[in-house]
Amino acid sequence: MERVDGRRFDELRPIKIEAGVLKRADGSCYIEWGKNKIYAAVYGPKKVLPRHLEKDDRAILRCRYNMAPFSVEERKRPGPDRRAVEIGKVMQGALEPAILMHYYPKSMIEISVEVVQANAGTRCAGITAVSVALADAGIPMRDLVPSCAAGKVDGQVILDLAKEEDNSGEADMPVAIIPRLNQITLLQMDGKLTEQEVEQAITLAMQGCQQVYQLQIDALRRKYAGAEYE
Amino acid sequence: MERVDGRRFDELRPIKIEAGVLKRADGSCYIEWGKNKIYAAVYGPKKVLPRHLEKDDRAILRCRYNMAPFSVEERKRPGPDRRAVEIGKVMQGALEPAILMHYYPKSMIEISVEVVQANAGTRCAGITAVSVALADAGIPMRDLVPSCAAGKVDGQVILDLAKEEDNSGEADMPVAIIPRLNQITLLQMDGKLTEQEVEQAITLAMQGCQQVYQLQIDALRRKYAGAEYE
Amino acid sequence: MERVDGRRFDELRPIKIEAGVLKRADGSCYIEWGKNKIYAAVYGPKKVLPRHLEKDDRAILRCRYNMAPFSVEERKRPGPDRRAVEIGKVMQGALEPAILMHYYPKSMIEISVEVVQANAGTRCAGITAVSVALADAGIPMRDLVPSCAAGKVDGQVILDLAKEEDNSGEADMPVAIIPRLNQITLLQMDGKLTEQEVEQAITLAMQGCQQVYQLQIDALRRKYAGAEYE
Amino acid sequence: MHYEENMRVLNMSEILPLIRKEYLISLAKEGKREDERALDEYRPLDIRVNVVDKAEGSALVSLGGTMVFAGIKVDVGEPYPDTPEDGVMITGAELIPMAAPDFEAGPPGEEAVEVARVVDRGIRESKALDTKALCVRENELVRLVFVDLHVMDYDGNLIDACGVAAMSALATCQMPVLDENDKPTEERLPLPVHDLAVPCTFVKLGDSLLLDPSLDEEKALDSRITVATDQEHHVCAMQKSNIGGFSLEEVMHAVRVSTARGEEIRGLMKEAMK
Amino acid sequence: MHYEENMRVLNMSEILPLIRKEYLISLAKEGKREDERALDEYRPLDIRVNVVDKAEGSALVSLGGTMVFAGIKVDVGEPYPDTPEDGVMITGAELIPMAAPDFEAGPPGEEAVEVARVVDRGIRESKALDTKALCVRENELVRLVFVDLHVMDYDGNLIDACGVAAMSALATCQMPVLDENDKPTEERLPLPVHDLAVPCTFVKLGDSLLLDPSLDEEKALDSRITVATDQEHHVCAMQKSNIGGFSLEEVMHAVRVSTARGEEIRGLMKEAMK
Amino acid sequence: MHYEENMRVLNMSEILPLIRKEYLISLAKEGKREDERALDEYRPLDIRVNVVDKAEGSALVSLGGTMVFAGIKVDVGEPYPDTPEDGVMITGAELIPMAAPDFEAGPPGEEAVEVARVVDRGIRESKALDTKALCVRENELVRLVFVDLHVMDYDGNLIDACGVAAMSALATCQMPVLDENDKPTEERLPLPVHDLAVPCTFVKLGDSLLLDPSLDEEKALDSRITVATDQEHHVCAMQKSNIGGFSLEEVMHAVRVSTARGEEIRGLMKEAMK
Repeated sequence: MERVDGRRFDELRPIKIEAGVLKRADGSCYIEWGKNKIYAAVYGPKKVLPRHLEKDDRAILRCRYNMAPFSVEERKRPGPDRRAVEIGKVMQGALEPAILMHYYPKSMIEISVEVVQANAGTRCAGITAVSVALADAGIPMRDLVPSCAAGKVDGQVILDLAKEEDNSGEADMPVAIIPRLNQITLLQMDGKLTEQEVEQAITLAMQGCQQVYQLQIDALRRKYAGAEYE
Repeated sequence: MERVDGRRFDELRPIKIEAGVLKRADGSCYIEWGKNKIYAAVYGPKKVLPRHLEKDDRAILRCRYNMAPFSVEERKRPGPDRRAVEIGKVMQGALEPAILMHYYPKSMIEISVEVVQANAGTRCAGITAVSVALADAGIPMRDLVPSCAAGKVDGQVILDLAKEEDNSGEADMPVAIIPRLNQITLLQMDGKLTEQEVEQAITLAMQGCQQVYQLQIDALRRKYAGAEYE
Repeated sequence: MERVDGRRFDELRPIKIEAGVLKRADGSCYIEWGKNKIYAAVYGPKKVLPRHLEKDDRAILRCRYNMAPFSVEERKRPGPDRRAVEIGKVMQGALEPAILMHYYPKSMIEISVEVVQANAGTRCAGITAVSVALADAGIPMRDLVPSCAAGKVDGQVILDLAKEEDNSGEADMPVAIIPRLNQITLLQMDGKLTEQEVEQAITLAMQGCQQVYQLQIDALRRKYAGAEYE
Repeated sequence: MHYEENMRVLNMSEILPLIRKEYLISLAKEGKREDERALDEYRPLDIRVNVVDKAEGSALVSLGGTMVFAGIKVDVGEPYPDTPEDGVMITGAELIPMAAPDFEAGPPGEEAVEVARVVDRGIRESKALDTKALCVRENELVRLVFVDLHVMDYDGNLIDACGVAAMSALATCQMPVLDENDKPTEERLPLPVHDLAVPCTFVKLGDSLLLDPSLDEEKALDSRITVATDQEHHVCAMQKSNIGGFSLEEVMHAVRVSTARGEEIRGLMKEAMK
Repeated sequence: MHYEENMRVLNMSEILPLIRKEYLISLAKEGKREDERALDEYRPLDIRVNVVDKAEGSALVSLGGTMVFAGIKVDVGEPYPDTPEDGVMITGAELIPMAAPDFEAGPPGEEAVEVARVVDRGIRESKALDTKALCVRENELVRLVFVDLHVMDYDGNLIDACGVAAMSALATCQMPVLDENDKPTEERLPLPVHDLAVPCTFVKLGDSLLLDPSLDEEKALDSRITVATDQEHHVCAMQKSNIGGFSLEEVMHAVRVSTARGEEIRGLMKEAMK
Repeated sequence: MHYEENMRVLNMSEILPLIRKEYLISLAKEGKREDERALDEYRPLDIRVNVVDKAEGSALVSLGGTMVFAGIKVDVGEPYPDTPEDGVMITGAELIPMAAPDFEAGPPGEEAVEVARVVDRGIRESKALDTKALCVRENELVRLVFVDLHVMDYDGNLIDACGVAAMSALATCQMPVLDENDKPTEERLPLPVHDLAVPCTFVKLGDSLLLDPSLDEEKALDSRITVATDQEHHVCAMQKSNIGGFSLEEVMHAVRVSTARGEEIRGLMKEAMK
C-alpha cells in the first residue's frame, strides 16, 4: 500500500521534540509531529485551589487541553469545547499512573496542552509532550508516557494516521503506554475493526510508542546533556 | 358544561402516586397526574455547601424544578430557564412552612423535581410529589402539602385544568395547602377573575387539595403498609 | 470654529451635580453632563468577599461601570460587556490614587456607575460623580478627582466632545486629574494627533478638569452647607 | 395559636433580631407601623415619565426610598411559533449592585426573576398591551417590546414600584413606525395600550397584612402576596411568595384592598402621564 | 508485582477505605462479587420504549439501581460544512442532582461529557443511524436528531445504561415527515436505523476485570474500559477511562466478552422493541 | 515630596516585598535596570511571521521571555448597523494558564480585555487596516477579520508583544478571495494594510519611566502608560493603566520615546516580513 505521504505502514511522521521551551512554566516542551505544532507546560507541585479538592495522601493532577482559535480550518471559539474536556480527562488517565502522586500530598500538578496547529493526532502528540515537560519540571515518574495512534485505512492497519488518512480511514485508535510496565494507559477507538484488527492495531501502536519513547529520551538528553537518564 | 376529557367541574385527572422509587435519593416519589410524569427526590439533611449559607438555628431548603429536554413539544435546552427558577422559588415557599426546619440546625435539605413529560399542572404535581418524598425521607413535617389548581374555562370555574383547557382558558390558579393548619402556601394566578370568582376558585382548589391529600396518604400507606400514618 | 451646540472650543457642556441622591448607598451622586444621565454609588468600607482578595495593609477597590439596556440607541444586553470591563479598570486606576486606601486595611470599597442615558463622555462624567459619591460616603481622600475629555474635530483641539462631535471627530482623549498633586490618573486616547496636539489636548483637558473640580466642590457645599470643605 | 408559634420560629429572620420583628408585629396588631402609615396605606409614590431620551418609553418611579427606572425599546423579530399573530413583550429586571449592599453583579438571581415575571404577568394577563396590534406579518415579523427594569435603590416592595414603572413606561411609549422595508422611520406611534394593570403587595406580620412593605417590614415578613388588578377591577395576577401561608380570608382581604388602592394608583399614573 | 503495589497506593480510593477495596479485590480474585454475580455478568437490565409521549423516541432503562431516560427530538437545520449531505446527531447527557448526592446542578462536567461522547461514538461509528438518509437538501437542510440522556438514579455503569437507552430510543423513534415547506406534518416515519450498537464497560480491580460495575465497584476501581460492538460483532468504539492501565491481554479479554454480552443485550433490546 | 511618600504606601506591591521595589527604584534613579538595559531600551525582540499554516496570517513574537502567537482568520458576515460599508476587525486575547502560574482558565479577565482593546485601538485608529476595502456588499456582507492573541509565556509587557504580533500577522495575512456565491476560493489576496501601528509601554517606578517593563518591573510598578504611534509619527492611541499618576511632562516624554522606538520596531517588523 502506498500512503499519502509515502510512509511505510509502520512509519511515524517526522517528530521534533524540544524540552524546556517556556520561561515561566516549571517544565515545558514543544513538539512538532507532522504538521502538528503543540506546546505542553507543567506547573507544580503547588498549593491546591480550591482547597476542598486537596488529598491528604497524594497530589491531584489537573489536565487542560486547548486549541488556539487559529489552529484549525474553521476558526474555533476560544476556550475548551466538549471534545477538549474529554481529551483533558483521558490525558489525565493516561499520565497519572506514571507519576508518583503520593510524593506530594496536599498539592496540585497542573498540566496544559496548547495546540497551535492541528493535523490529526494532537492528543498523542500532547501526551508525549506533557510527559517530557513533567520530566523537565523534575516531577518523579515511574516512566515517560509515549503515545501514538494506529488505524485502518483502505483495509490495512497502519501507524500514525495523517489528517487525510484519518478523514478517509475506517478506524483510528490513539494509544499511550508506560513502557517499563507494559501497560496501556490511553486507549480510544472509533471506526470499525474486527477482534483481530483490534489486536493488530494495539500491537502496532505500542511499537510506535516505543519509537516515540526513544525520541522523548533523546530530547531530554539534548536538554540535560551529561545528566543520566534511564 | 362538558369538559374536554369528560370530567365534572370539580373532578381531578387520574392521579397515581408511588413513594420510594429511586435508590440513591433519601426519599423519592413518582407521580402520574393526567399525562404528567414527574419524579421528586429529597437529599438530606446534610452538610451545607457553600458553608456561608448555613443557619445556626435551622436547616436551609433548596428546591430545584427542571424539565427534561424531551418533556415538552419543542425541545427545551437543558437546564433551568427563568420559568423554572420562579417555580423552584414558589415551591420552596409552599413546602418550607410544613417542614420542621429547626430540627436540623446547620444543615441543608435538597429537593429536586424532574418533569419527564409535561401536560399542564406540573408545579402542583411536583409539590404533591415532593411532600411524599419528604415523608419517604423521614423528614419531620407538620403535615403533607397537597397541591392542585383551579381555573376558569368558558366562563366557569373548574378544577385541575388539562393542557387544552389551560391553553383556551381564561384563568389558571395553582394552590397548595397545609391541610391541618388550613393555610394556603402556594397561590399564583394568571388570567382574569372577579373578586367572587377568585374566592370560588380558591375554595374549589382547596377542596381539590383535600382529595390529593388522601392520595398522598394512600401512597405512603402502600409503601409503609403496617406503619401508622396520621 | 462654530461648534455643533454653539460652545466655545474650551467650554464644557452644562453640568449638574447632586450629591447624596440614593438611600441605601453609603455615598451617592447624580450627574447630568450634557445629555448624559449617570448615577454613582459607593458602598464601604466593608468586609472583603471573597476573603482571599483581602489585603493586610489597605483596602481594595472594586469598580463597576454599567449601562442600562435603554441608555443607548440600540438596546444593550443587560450586564457589562468588554468595553464596560475596560472602563471599570481605568476608572479604578483613576480614582484609587486619590483614596487613602491604607486607612482601611482588610476592607473593601465598592463603586458603581450606572449610565441611564449616554451621550459621549460617560466615563469622565462617571469618574467625576464617583469622587463626589466617595466624599459623600466620608471616605478620606487626598483630593477629589475631576475628569473631562479633550479631542480634535475639524482640525482643532476642543474641550468635552458632544456625541455628534465624537462621531465625526479625529481624536478623543478622556483625562482625569488629582488637582492638588497635578497628576494625571486617567489618560486614554484614540484617533490621530501629532505630538504637539497631544500636549495641547492634555493641557486643555486639564483646564476642563479644573472647571469640573469647582462644580464638584459646589455640589458638596450645597449638600453639606455650613460644613467646611477644602 | 399553635401554628403561629411554630411559624415564628421557622421564619425568624436571620438579619433582623427576633426582638425587632416582635416589635413590628405588636405595632401592627394595634394597626400601626413604624413610619406612621396605616396598614393599607402606600408610602409616597412619585411617577415621572419620558425621563430617558434614548428609550422609546421610560418612567422613573420612587416608592418611599425605592427607586426604579423602566425603559422600553421596541424592535422587530420573529413571533413565537405558538402565537404567530402576536407581538412579543419581554420583561427583565436587574437588581444592580448599586441598589443595595447585598445585591451582586451577575445574571439575575431568583429574586430578580420573580419580580420580572410577576410584573410581566400582571401586564400580560390584563391584556393592557394589545399584542395582536403588534403583528407586522403573521408568522413572520412582529414587534418586540423590551421592558427593562433597572432598580437603582432598594428600600422594599420592588414588585409594586417595578409594576407601576413598567406600566407607565409602556403607556407613554412612542414606537417608531416601520417603512415598507421594515426599517424604523422617524415617525412615532403610541404603543397599543388599553389598560393600566397595577400590582399591590402585602406582607403578613403575625396576623396582620401590611400593604407596600418597607425594607424592614420585608426583612421581618412571614409571607408575601401580590394581587394585580385592572381598570375594570378584575384580578389579573396573584403571587404568594416567600415562606409562610395565608388563610382564605386573608387572601380575600388582600384582593379587596388591592382593588381599591389599584384604582388610586391608576389615578396617580394618569396624572403623571398627562 | 512491583507495578501492582505502586498502583494500589496511587489509586487508593478517597471515598471507600482501602480495606473495602481490598475486600472487593480479594472477592474478585476468587471470581466472586458482592452481589453474587459472575465477573462477566450484567445486573438485571430492564428496557422500556415509548415511555414519553412528547418525545419522538424514548426509552427508560434500569440497570441494577441505575435508571436513565433517553428522549429523542427531531428537528431540521443546516448541515455541518464538512458533511453537507449528512443529517446531524447531537448527544447530550445530564447528571442531574436527583441522581446522586454529589451531582451538582449546572453545565455538564467532564464525567457527563465523557458519557455522552462515548455513547455517541459507539452509535455513530457503528453507522447504526444512516445520516445520509437524513439529508433534506444537500448543503442546506438536514434533520437534526437530538439524543438527550437524563440520568435519574446513579448506581454505577452509566455508559452502558445510557448507551442501551439511546440506541433503543433511536431504533423506535418515529420522526415527523416534512411537507413541501419543510414544516413537520402529522405523518410519522421511523428513523433510518440499521444497526444496534451496544457498549460494554468493565472495571479493573486488582488483576480482575468486572463487567457492568456496581457503584461500589466503580468507587474502588483502578481503571475502566468500554468496548462497543455492533450486530456483525465489529468493535466500533473503545474508551479506556480513569487512572490505571491495562495489558494487551486484558484489553482483548474485554473485547471478547463485549462481543458475546453485546449480542445478549441486543436480544433484550429487540424483545423490548417488539 | 509628600505625594510620593503617600503613593509609595498606597501602591506597595503585595507580591514583591517593598525592599525589592525600593531596589528597582534606586537602580532606575541612576538610569539603570536589573538586566542592564537603558531605561528606554527594549529587550530582544524576535518576530517570525507565517508560523501557522491553518491561519490566514500569523506571527510568533518573543519579547524577552514573553511569547505570543497572533493568528488571523478571515470570514464573512454582516456589518455593524452604524458602519454598513466597513469590514469588521475583532481582536481577542487569551491569557491561558500555560503562560503564568496565576493565569486562570475561563473567559478573559479584565487584564486580557484591556490588552485586547488597547492593541485593537492602536491598529484601528492608525487606520492600518482599510476596512472600507473589506466591504463585499454595503449593508449586507463584509469581511470579518478575527485577530486572536494567544499568550504562551508571560514575562512582562504583554501589550507591546501582542501589538507587534497582531500588526505583523495582519500585514502578512493572505485572505481567500470570494467567488460569486461569496464562498472562499483557493485564490489569495493580501489584507489591505497600509500602516504599521506600534505600541510602546512604560512603567513608572518612583520618578523614572522604564520602557518595555520586565515582569519584575511590572510587579513593582506605580503606574503604566502605553503610546501607540503610526508610520507618520502620529499618536494613534494612548492608555494610562493601573494605579498611580503621571505629570504632563512624563506623558510627553513617553510620547517622544515611543515615536523614536516605534520607528525602530517598524524596521524589525519589515525585516521579519520580507
